[in-house]
Amino acid sequence: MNSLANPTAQAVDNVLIYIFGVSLLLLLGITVATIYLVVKYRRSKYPEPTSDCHGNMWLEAIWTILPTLIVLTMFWYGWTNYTGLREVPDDALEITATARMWSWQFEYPDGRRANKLYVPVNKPIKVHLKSTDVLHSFFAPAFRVKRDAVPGIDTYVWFEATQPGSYDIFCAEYCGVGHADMTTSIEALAEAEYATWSQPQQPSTEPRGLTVLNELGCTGCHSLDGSEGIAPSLFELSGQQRKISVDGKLSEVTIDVEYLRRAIREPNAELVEGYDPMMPSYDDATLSDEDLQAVIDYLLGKVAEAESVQINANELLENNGCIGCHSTDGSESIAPTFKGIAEREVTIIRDGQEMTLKVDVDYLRRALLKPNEELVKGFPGIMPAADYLSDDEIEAIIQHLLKQ
Amino acid sequence: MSIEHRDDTGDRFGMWLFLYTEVILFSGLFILYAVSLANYPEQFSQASHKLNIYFGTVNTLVLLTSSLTIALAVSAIQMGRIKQTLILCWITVGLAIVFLINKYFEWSAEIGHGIYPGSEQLAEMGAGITVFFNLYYFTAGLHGLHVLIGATLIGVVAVMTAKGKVTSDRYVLLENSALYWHLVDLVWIFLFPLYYLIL
Amino acid sequence: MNETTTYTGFWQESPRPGILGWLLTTDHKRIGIMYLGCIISMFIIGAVLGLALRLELIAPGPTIMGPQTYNATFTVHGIIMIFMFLIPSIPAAFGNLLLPLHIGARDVSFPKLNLLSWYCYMAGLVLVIFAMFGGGGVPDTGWTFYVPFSTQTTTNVNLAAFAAFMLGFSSILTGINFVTTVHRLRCEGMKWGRLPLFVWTLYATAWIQVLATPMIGITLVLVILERTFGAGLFDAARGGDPILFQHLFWIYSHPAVYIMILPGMGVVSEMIPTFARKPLFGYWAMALSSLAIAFAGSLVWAHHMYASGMSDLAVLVFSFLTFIVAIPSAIKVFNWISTLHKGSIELAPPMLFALAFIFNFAIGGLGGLALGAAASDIHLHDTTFVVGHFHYVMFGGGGFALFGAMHYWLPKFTGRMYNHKVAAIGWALLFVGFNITYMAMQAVGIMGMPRRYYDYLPEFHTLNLVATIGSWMLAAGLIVMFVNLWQGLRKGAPIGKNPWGGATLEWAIPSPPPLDNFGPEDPVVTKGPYEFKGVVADEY
Amino acid sequence: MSEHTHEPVPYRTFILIWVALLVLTAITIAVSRVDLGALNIWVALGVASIKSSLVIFVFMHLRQESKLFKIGLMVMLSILAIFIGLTFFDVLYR
Ligand code: HEA
Ligand code: HEA
Ligand code: HEC
Ligand code: CUA
Ligand SMILES: [Cu+2]
Repeated sequence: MNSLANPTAQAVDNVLIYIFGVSLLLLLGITVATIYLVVKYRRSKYPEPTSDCHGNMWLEAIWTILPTLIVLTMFWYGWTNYTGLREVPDDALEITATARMWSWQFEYPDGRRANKLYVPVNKPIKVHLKSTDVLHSFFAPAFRVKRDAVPGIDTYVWFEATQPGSYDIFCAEYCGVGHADMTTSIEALAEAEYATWSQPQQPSTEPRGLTVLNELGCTGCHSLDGSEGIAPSLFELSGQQRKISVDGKLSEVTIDVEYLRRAIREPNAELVEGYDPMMPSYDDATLSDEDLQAVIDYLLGKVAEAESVQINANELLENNGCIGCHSTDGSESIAPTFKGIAEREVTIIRDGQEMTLKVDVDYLRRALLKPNEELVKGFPGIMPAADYLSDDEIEAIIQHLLKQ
Repeated sequence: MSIEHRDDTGDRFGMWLFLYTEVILFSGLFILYAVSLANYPEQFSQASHKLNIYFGTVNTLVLLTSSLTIALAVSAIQMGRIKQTLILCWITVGLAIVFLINKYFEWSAEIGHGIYPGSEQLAEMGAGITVFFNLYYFTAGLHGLHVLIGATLIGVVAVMTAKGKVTSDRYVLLENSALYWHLVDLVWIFLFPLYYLIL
Repeated sequence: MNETTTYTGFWQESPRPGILGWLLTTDHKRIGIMYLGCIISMFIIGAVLGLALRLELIAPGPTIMGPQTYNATFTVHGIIMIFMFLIPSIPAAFGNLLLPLHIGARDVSFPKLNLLSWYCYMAGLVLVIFAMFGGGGVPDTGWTFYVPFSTQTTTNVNLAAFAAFMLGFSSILTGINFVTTVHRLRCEGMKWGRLPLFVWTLYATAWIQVLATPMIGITLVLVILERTFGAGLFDAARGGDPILFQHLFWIYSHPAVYIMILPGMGVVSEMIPTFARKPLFGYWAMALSSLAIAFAGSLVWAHHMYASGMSDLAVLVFSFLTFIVAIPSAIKVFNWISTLHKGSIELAPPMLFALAFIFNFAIGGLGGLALGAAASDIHLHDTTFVVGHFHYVMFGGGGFALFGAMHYWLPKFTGRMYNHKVAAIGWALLFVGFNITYMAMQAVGIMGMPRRYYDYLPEFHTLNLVATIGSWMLAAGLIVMFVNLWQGLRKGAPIGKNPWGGATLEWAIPSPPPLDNFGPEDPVVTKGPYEFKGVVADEY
Repeated sequence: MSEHTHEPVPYRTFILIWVALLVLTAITIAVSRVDLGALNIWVALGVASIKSSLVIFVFMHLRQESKLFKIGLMVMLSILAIFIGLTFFDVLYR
């Protein structure tokens, strides 16, 4: 428990010191009184009691009222300081923490993500807590703050670091095997350092269309490299033929600007054959006409740039919590290690049947997207499907794993 | 010590205590109901309309009447009219069976429509409605279980009465089964408006 | 006692001979003994698991077990200790043994129900064993069964939850029995103002058992239904509310902690007057504060949820109510101490446990105040400070009271006395070891170590090591105590009716008591339970 | 009669109560078809409470039992009200 002069820690410490202080006095009084009486009135000295007092109204009244007053002060002090933990200063920097079995991900207002909580010093930070699976709890002992992350409910904590340094974050709500390992840290950086950290690493040279595709989550379903998943790939669209069905009738179209515009504004009117009507429609509130144009230009013209998408697989593994379960150093507890995975033969259980396979691209893709259909023998079926990652990211992870 | 010791008032008091525990048992579900109603008033009323009010009403009448017959049975045995007691007990059991048959048809119809806990159709109707039906099934199911237990109890007591083990000056068993049966009725008195009648 | 040679007591007298005389008995004393046997066995199993937990925590990193084993271990440890040991301990074992004797009755109101409740308890026990060894994996939810984890994990949660349901049912039956017994079966002259305090606390406890336990029943049934049908009642995505589960759970489980402590307080209130040979100070304050604890204890459940995401208004209300419960507890502590004043105090083994109870309960309870205050609980919640707090009140309080009761009353029921010196040595080891273990745990909790962690950061090492070493001393003390009791109660010197000079009714009848408790004549009471004038202790 | 039993309730009383219960049932159903907004639920609960008091006091003989039974019932109901009421301090103000 580093003693820190930050506002939340002070609010809590004052209460702790008050209550523990009073308690210690009470305990001392009680213990001393008991020992004194037991020694003084021992039977060897007093074979018979020297009083047969049955009680005393006044004393009862005193030790009803006095404790009442004491606990009321404790209650009130505890409550007023608690409000200090709940009222967030207006100028707070808002960050979203997503908890999942068994790792944390922090998302900044500018969309940047990290698995440690980097914050500037002397700036109040409000952390919104989200959970994707079970209960977790954000606990930063140095700031004395704690709050559960509850699936489907918004909760938050706030704190302010007054000195640069690294402070622990624990998961304080029991969440299964990885509970004790669900730790990370708050990295409080001096202002200048934080400024450098929060600079976009590569000044954006990517075309506007691509940015929009990423921001709106299109790439969550569509790949840009030709691999087909739940949605058609957006790779080299220009001039391609598409089989579509309109109200159940099949027809064929050539992709052009108009087709793309309809496909984005009213995606379910014309369905590409073989796909479900699941794509949300984007009206001009979410996607302005300019951006739509940029997207279409990008899709039809600057296809080559798609390959320039840089994905750092290592970061993906950390930020998506893979490392929470899989180690990279060969140790195995919850899940198979990534070390040496490329050369491995795995025994898997599919539909209750055991079989042995060589690890390859397809196997890894299945393992990532439908993890519970083929279970590695000896491990529980607890891995969440990584289907929220884009195809590109999946591909990058697979390539990265094969190099391990 | 197991020397026979008679304390009918004590026995009834014990039964009342047991009924308190039953009320609290159901109250867990009623708390969930109250909270969900506060959160989803409109959805609850929509969902309520999907329940068949005729089944609900008929079952209400059946249970109220059975409550009457078992109450009469207690008076009958107090007055030493064994034959009437037996008839009233068996009518009560009969009404319980009617209740359960009715419930069976009601549930079959709903399950036929794809409405049951965990069904996909239910999930598509949205959060509030799902909660309503889950609670409805759990509460009515628990209640149905109580109907079954209560009817069995009354049947057993009727047999004992016929055999002369429950008599006009020793009838606390019948009284206690009647108390249990009234509880079953009480729960339904609340269940019925809460699930079938929300506008 | 004159007929020592021929006299046999309830151990031999029975309408049925042999083992059936036990399994089909409706005698409250035999049922009490059967409960006691099971409860002590469960305690030993649970305690060995606790020792294993401490061993794992001796150093950071996995030492003797991995995370999954650790989680299963503390879950089973918690379930055993709470549902199978402490909740039934004093009420079901000593309550059954003593309640009828204390009020001058020949049995409880519903002897057959009493036996049924023991069978429910056994059913719960068997189910937990199935849950542990029945394939599918040992339950790993913690004793709190929090959703959504408990609805998702693949281990045998259904069986464990159903077991807890059965144990709850057993507890309800005991409660119904005791409330009725106290109201209906007091002997002539046993006015409310003459009830021993132990009866008052059992009575208050029994009301909690009746009114709160069904809530855990329905909650656990809902968990089972969730797991079978996937209905989503606690799933926010489908309109449910995961925090509501916690409300339902604690509506029972907080009052349950008073089921665990109130009878202990009753035991202590019996022993202190006896060994000070002085009436209990403030009889009515003590009696009414028991009811007050039972009632107020039903209003504070959400103090387990300050950090759960519930509303701030609820934090305000529940924090306030929590502090209200502390007041009747304080009244009790002060009255116990005043009883010592101008007494004639003998430090017999039961008295040692009674005094240790006061000290441990004070530490645990005062720690409860730091948890009850909203701001400080935010830091302390779900750290090992909480673990320290509840071991102090449950083991240091409830457990010590049970051991005290064993030392105080078991000689009455076996007719033989254990060795007092060895008992004192066992007590000392237990007391010191206990305080080392859990004081260290509280300290490391204040530093910020979360609970249910099998692995921890290096800065928490020293205190964890201390706690583990303390737990060995504790274990040594327990072994000394149990061995001494076992030997003494079987082969020790025979005792007369009243070895301690107690003034309640059980001390006026032979040890062990006869099957029908009071012989052919019903007792008539003419004085209070703590009038020691003229009561002499037998030599033994 | 003896201390164990009480006077039998005449059939007529029970039948009258039964009729009252049927009438009240009709009333709830009728009222529930009129839109009173949030009031509907309270009216429904009110009528249900009246019905259950009839059942408890007459059918279940609570009228004839001693004070103990009545106090017990009150205790149980107040605990129930507390359980529900205090939960709403969280749910409504979250
Ligand atoms: C026997 C069991 C028992 C008892 C008696 C108590 C008694 C109390 N408990 Fe405890 N508690 C538990 C068992 C028990 N508890 C358990 C098992 C848990 C954790 C469950 C889990 O999460 O797994 C828990 C957790 C727990 C929490 C939640 C912590 C958290 O998870 O964040 C809180 C918070 O308010 C709390 C408070 C209290 C209080 C205020 C009392 C009071 O009743 C204490 C009253 C006693 C005293 C105050 C001391 C004696 C009096 C004096 C020495 C006189 C002087 C006093 C004054 C002037 C006030 N307890
Ligand atoms: C009455 C209740 C009770 C008792 C007595 C104990 C007793 C002990 N508990 Fe208990 N504990 C709980 C109730 C209890 N516990 C609960 C409810 C939890 C929470 C679970 C959860 O989180 O879900 C918990 C959790 C818990 C944890 C925290 C786990 C975690 O959060 O990471 C730890 C860790 O140290 C622990 C340790 C111990 C130890 C060392 C003992 C020791 O006191 C045990 C020492 C005793 C012995 C070792 C016995 C020695 C005796 C013999 C071997 C008998 C020999 C006999 C003869 C010869 C006749 N317990
Ligand atoms: C909740 C824990 C968990 C998380 C988070 C998780 N995994 Fe897994 N993963 C597992 C488990 C358990 C298995 C083995 C069982 C199976 O095949 O589903 C597994 C299997 C795999 C496999 C196959 C390994 C083999 O040895 O054949 C790959 C590849 C993989 N995961 C990659 C990932 C990636 C990439 C991520 C992050 C986007 C991730 N995992 C996130 C638990 C997890
Ligand atoms: Cu996440 Cu514990
Ligand atoms: Cu509590």
